[in-house]
Amino acid sequence: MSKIGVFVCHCGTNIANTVDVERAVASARELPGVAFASEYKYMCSEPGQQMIKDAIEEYGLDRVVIASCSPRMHETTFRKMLKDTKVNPYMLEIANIREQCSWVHTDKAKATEKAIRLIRMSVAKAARDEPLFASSIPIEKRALVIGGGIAGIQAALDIADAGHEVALLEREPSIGGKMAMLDKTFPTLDCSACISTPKMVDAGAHPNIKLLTSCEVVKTEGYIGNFQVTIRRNARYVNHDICTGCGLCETKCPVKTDSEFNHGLSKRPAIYKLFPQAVPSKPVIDKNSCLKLTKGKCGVCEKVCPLGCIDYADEDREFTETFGAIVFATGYELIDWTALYGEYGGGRYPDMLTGLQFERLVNASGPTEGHIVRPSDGKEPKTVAIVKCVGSRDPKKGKSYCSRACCMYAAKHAHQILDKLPGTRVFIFYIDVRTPGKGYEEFYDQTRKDGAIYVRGRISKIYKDGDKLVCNGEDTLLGKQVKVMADMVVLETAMTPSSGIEELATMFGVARDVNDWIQEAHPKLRPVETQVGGVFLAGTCQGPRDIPDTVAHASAAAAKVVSLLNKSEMETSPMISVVRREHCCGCGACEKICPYTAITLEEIDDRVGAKRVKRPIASVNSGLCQGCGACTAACRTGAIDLLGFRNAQILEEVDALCL
Amino acid sequence: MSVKETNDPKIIAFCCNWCTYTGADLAGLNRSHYPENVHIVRVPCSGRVNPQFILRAFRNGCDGVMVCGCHPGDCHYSTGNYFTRRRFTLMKRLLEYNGIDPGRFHARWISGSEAGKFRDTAEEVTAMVRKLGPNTRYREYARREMSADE
Amino acid sequence: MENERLNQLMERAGVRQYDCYQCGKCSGGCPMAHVMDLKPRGVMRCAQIGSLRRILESNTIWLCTGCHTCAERCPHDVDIPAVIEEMRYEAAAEGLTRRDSKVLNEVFLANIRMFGKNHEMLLAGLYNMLTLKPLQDMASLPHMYKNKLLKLLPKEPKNLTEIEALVKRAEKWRGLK
Amino acid sequence: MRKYSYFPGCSMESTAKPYRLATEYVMGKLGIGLVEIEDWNCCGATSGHTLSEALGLALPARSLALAEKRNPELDILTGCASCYARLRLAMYKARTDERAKYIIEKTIDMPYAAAREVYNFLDVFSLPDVREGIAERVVRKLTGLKAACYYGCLNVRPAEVTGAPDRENPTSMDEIVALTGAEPVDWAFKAECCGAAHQNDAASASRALPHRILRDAQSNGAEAIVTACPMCNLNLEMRQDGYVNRTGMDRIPVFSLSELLAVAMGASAKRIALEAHYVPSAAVLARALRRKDA
Repeated sequence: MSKIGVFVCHCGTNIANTVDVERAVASARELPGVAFASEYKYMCSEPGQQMIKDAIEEYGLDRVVIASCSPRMHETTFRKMLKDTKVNPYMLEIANIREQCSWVHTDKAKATEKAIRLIRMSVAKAARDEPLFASSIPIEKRALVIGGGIAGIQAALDIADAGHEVALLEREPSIGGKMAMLDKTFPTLDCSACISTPKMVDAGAHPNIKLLTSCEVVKTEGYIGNFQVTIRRNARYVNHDICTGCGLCETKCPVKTDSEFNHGLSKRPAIYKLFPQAVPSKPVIDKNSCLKLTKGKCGVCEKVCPLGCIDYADEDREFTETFGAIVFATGYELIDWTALYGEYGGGRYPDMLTGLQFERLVNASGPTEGHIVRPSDGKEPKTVAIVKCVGSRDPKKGKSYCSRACCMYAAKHAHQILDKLPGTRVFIFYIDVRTPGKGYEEFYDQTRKDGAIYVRGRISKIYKDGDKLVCNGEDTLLGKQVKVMADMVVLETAMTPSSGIEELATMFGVARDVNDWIQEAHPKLRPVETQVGGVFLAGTCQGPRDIPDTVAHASAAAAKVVSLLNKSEMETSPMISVVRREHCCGCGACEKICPYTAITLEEIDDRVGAKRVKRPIASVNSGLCQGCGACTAACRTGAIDLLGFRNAQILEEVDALCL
Repeated sequence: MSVKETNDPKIIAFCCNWCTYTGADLAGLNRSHYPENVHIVRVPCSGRVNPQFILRAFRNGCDGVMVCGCHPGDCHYSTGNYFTRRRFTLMKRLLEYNGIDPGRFHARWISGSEAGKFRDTAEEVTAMVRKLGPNTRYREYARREMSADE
Repeated sequence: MENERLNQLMERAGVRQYDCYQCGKCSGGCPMAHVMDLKPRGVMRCAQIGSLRRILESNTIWLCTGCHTCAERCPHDVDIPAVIEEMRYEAAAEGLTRRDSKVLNEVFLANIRMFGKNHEMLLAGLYNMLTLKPLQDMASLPHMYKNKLLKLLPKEPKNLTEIEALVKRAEKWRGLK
Repeated sequence: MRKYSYFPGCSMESTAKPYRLATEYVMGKLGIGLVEIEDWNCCGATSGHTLSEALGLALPARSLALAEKRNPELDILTGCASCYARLRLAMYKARTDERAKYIIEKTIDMPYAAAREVYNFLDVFSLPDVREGIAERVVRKLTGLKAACYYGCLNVRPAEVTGAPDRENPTSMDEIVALTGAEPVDWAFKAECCGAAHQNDAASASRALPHRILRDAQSNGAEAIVTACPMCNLNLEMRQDGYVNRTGMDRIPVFSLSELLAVAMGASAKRIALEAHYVPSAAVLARALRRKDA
């Protein structure tokens, strides 16, 4: 028989005014298993706690029920207290007779009856409590940041500055991401390269940061504190250990193929650096366009390389490393508008650019050295139409969400055109202008005053007439159709999650929202965490945002990583699922329902009669299980149960109420 | 021992720790008043609530059962309450089949900030269950079983 | 009252007026918007603010060609042609049919009742007579005559009484005025 | 052999003489059987559905129901975009909207199961084996004929009714035209409305519609416009006087896809009454026939 001690708190008058504490104590004494019952003014106070400790000692109690305020208030307090006693901290139940009884009822007799019932339920549950022991897992003090854009760079630098090792992984041959492509940044118009390249160099040179460019994650195992991540380094065909980045090979390569960095606005050789300021500042060979690798002839780069860095036999290599924390910083891509918007020509007209193409066009280090000219004929445009919300706010053809940054960079593009080509007519077609940010509204205001013509209406059709691009729309403020004969059109297209995010998210068991952005653990209170312990979010992988928000988000993620890595080990809650192997039929229902991929089917040797058989049974990974108990409700045989909230315990509570 | 013959119903409310239990605590903090009939059992997630718990409650003569959790999409454990939703649409039918008025069973989404909604729900369910009268369906059965236990 | 009627019509059209966020993509691409006194977006706006009257009295509902460009491009998949069609029946019921459309429709219906088919030139000729525009498109007559493009009467379907009965039965349903 | 219940439509019986003759010629060559729906009636375009929903659905449904009754194994084919739109809508509504089906059957006083599909010529010509057949039967190449393929609005929209994959820049006709050696031009008004519906009752307001189409075709280098509808064809041809006066551009021949195919398959201009067009088209076709592959 268990020896339960029941302690009823007055909470000053908070409880005692509405609940007859003495009656409650008297009735508790009658309950089976109760060895002692008492009351006190403030159970949570020093003397109150001492009283409990003394009673445990004196009456040899093995479990404790405290009737007081909500367990959300003092459960941890009392657990801590029990650590110094013979009673296991998890052999504790709290009857909530304040928030859920004395505060919400007025009739003292009825409230007392209810308090008695609540205590009865807790005692019944406590009788089935069992000792539980929090385990701790060691933490590998290294972080993996996936994605080398500004979010990844910022997170890596912050974590590295705090003294932890970081691997910064990027699938392209250079870090830098989208920000490296931009010309100027709103609303201050400082040059994007001038503020991002120093960060790239810092990341490249930081003693705590290891760059993993041309790398992709292929597999991951483990959990918070101990992720074993298998990474593939795609073949570079250039030995970066000896390459000095002199660039001779690039100038001699005979191949010309579309530059991905310039979004097809210029050509690059097959052996190339992504862009001149690339970090690492060493070239790689693109195996899809290299003549030697595709057709077996050429080999010019090998001949001209003074150091013999070229290695056509290079192969993809896989390696596995352990990390304590993961940061997703996988960023965004622009939606492929050409497949969606036939009414805009579906990509048939070369003088229609996306926002990022325009960034390259207007960028001093871009294909035209910053001259705004039409890709088709190299002429300066006299009239430019900027179309916002292409693919955004369009549930039918594109995405239902607002891409957040476009209103501001559309204004920036207008400003840049008016600045570089005074006298140009710039029309901005918009549905709403959204400028929530420091200095943003002022920037929009200035752009308007500088002469950008804002037309409220979504463009309906764009087609070519001679060398003009005709934009048909409605000026909804006038209620009249408008037709703009533009020389160039800039489409501010929607941000979408980077390709490959699906596989990566699935690998780590991280959830995605309806639009495939990574789902944060809580939209307000846990914006940089995922629901998987140890996996954090930085930047646009979580949703569209601009650079200031991205950097803030990345630093927040870094702070979370640092606070995790600062511990050498982590205590895990013992209230997790357990499997009674002999009852498990291996149906896998629990595996399917588990939101944390904490349950796997594992094969065990078993006997059926005299026969040895192999059969699958569920197995819970204690590092991944968060104790939600969904599996227990799904289990058909009742083989899986939740410690601390066992089926039997809850049923006892139910029975105790119905007595 | 027997189930009391009274029209003061006993209602059990399985509340998830993260949303509804917090909401009920907040109702207390706000000193919102609701009937004494509602008794909360704390569970980590509404997805933890095994249909067996509900059947047991009704068998034992409990007059009403509530299962409350986070709003769909807000589950602390990301997906638990979706399962709750599906499971308890079926539950209603099962109860009906067993001769229990489905009006005795309610699944509701109440967030940690919705103290008012918790109070309203508690009042509403109590009123509805009171109208249905005591749950005597399994009384004989339960009584026999209990005396056999003793 | 007016609002209830509006909502009823919208429900019949299967369109929720608040789906529209007034971006104007419909009107920007509408081939007839240049002559409409209420653009397709305006129709949706009036539906949102409960101004049924303006829709019924607009020329929009009579000038729409039913080409579905608006619906095709609408980001929120608002079926404006369906709204316009319902509004047209309602306007007709109130006797608000635009004069020229009314004449054309009557001539057309007479045509169908007489032949079961639509005889293009007979239709145009009668229409011109009734609207006092004798010369509209008549420059093409000699060409048509020369090339035997005008049989004076179309092949009749065998069962004209059946067509007549069909038209009669169609009158039972709402809208045929 | 492919066989369809055929709905010619009112225009085919009068103004669209070359279209009718060419269609008969091409279908004959391709071995596609056209079984004219017995006792068919006008589809109602466009006054039918302007007058009432019931009339707009019942007029086309009557012909469809007759076709399904007589030849339950045959799908229905029509060469007119307006007829196609009305017939296909009646089919679609009868399948998806119980209320509409009820109205239809009560009004036509016949059961209508909507068991068979309604197709237009583009659908049929695009079938892989028919396309092969066309390629095989092209005996005279229309080399380098710059043709603007005009689909019209009702052959492609509304999407849920027609099921057309691309409503802004359709390509099925371009692919068929290319089989004859002609060069389809890239232009932007393939599926814009020509306004044929209002050429009587809103004449001056709707004239701009065909004019815009003609202009875009010509400014993209088209020598001729190829249509898939007799109404579109007539409208684009008849409005050219006003167009020439207004824009100062030249006239441009407009003929149907059937005529283009017939010529490529060897039909003489006389055989398909090409002279019946308002804008002479024989010259453009003859020029293309003379042209050698460059």
